[in-house]
Amino acid sequence: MTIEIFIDILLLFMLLLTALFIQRMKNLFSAVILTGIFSLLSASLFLTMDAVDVSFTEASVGAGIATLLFLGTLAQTSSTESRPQRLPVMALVVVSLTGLMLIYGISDIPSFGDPGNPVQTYLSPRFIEVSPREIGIPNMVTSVLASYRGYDTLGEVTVIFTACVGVLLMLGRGRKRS
Amino acid sequence: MEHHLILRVIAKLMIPLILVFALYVQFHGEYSPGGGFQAGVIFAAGFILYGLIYGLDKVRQVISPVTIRITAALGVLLYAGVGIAGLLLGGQFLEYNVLASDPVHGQHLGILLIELGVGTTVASVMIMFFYVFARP
Amino acid sequence: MKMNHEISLGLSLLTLWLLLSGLYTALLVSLGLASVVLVVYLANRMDVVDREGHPFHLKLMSIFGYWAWLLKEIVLANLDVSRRILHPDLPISPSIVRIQCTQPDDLGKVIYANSITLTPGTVSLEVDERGIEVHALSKEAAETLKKGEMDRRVTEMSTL
Amino acid sequence: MIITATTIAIVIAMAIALVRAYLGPTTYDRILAVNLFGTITVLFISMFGFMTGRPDFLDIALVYALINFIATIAVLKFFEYGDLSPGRTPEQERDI
Amino acid sequence: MNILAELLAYACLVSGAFFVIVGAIGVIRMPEFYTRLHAASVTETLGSILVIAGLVLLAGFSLVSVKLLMVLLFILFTSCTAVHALAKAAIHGGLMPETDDDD
Repeated sequence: MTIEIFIDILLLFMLLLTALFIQRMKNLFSAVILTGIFSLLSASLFLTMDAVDVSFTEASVGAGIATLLFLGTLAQTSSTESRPQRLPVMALVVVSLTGLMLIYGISDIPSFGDPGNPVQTYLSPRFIEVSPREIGIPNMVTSVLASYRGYDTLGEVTVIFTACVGVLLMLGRGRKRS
Repeated sequence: MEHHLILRVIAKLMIPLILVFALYVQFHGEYSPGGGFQAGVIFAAGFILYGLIYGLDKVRQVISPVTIRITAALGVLLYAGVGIAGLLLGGQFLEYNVLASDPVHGQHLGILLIELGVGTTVASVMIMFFYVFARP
Repeated sequence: MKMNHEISLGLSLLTLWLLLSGLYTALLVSLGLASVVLVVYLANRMDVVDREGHPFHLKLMSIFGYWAWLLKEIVLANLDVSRRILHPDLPISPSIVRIQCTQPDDLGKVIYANSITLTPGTVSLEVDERGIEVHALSKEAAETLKKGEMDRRVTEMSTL
Repeated sequence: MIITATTIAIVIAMAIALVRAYLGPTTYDRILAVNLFGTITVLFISMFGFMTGRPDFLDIALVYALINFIATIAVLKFFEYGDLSPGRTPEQERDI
Repeated sequence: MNILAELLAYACLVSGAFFVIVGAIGVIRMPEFYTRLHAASVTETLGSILVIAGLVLLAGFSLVSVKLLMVLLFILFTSCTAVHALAKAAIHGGLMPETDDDD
């Protein structure tokens, strides 16, 4: 299985490089184009980590609509990055502090695939053991999302619907001609 | 759009395939990766392709913005309605076991219906986003 | 005439569903039927069900014959382009040529233009009534295209 | 063994395409690189599914193969009209 | 499995990987945008044809093979459309191809 880890590392490295490229791009149009590569890479990474459903979502959203929404936004604004008025020192401090705190937080998170992880010791075995009998469908991700955590998913759908309402309220009316 | 001959013809070929594939993803969420959310986005992608090539006016004739608003709400209502149906049939909110005589069948039916609700809402919202963002 | 296209589109979409699904329970097959009906209805509203969108008027056998010939051309062109890529001197001589196309309808022109693009070494830039504008990687690729064998084969296939 | 080697070769091809995406120089070169990257990703997903013995990954490959070109067409429209809606009319200024 | 089919499959995979990489190298080596299009189509045609053919031979006669063939068909259909759209966008955007002659 070492070879899969090797591929994982290669993909993650490319993901990092792409993120740096995107950050360096002054032309926002090029940055949008490069997010396409970022999306493709993250889908591949999710796949190598066996998260097929997440990968599927990333694939459909990344290829289907993300680039389009970015382009639509660019069409309504400008496509080059404007220079900041002054050096944003305060923002840099805040971002660095938050980053440090997050990195500190990571040290407590169980590592990927750790069998001693609380989720792996009682929750997952229960789903794996009981869900075929209780729900009886092969894809366990669907049974967790749609049945055990149906409230969550209802909340997510409501969020999407609310986003639609918000976008309509902001951009839905015909714009005045200038 | 006479000068986009190739795009026009290829779009005619591809759009029905994309739509059928989206519905396949929608209804096979229980067996293979996928489900309502992914299906909704792919379904919307079919419409977006049509809108890009044939123009916004044409796609608005196929599905009018008013219809889109109604279907977006209908999806959420379908989801919540399944929950309410569970309440009325003597279970708890979003309990699917009581939807049919056999609990496993009830679960199947419930999951199928709520995935349909998710798919409807997501597809409508994505098409709506396209309508809003594609305008000058 | 339109009815024929709808039925044929529906049948091919149903075949696609069955091949994708691989599960033949009553529920899934009926859902598949419902999906196909919905898609045909939508495609009809979009006005994409016609001779171009669903070309069942082409002779099935001649399509496969053409594909076999095209595959051979693609392999040859690929070998040529790969040789040029790996050659240390990069022996390319790009040019733009306009070639005639003799196809009677739009669909034939599209098949021709896409075949040109599929063959490495040539990319179709613009298709209009005067012909197809092609960007060629090398003089040889342009010459091969000018001889017009591909044109003849596509025309043969798209006229009954 | 050979499947693994092929998969790694495909990942290396991804890296090479990434270089072109970064170098540019024009935006079209970047789009071309993204397009190429997409095709290579489809191949990678199919290969990886075989490598790990899970051919149900193919659905993801199908998604990419079906809808990855929409972005390119959107870019074409963007360059032609400056926005995503061809053939705009004053009528479109109305409420959505 | 038939040993001959397996050998053929491996041959397809190896040569497919070769052409995928050659196409990518071409995209790096070619001097300008329009010539890079040709290099990219090496990956998109022969590279993917050979890789998918190898996988089909390994999968044998099953629904997996059918899906693989669908993937290949859609790649071929959409990639040539995308390449055409891209070339057209470039012409439209005013990027003129360099040519050796002016006819």
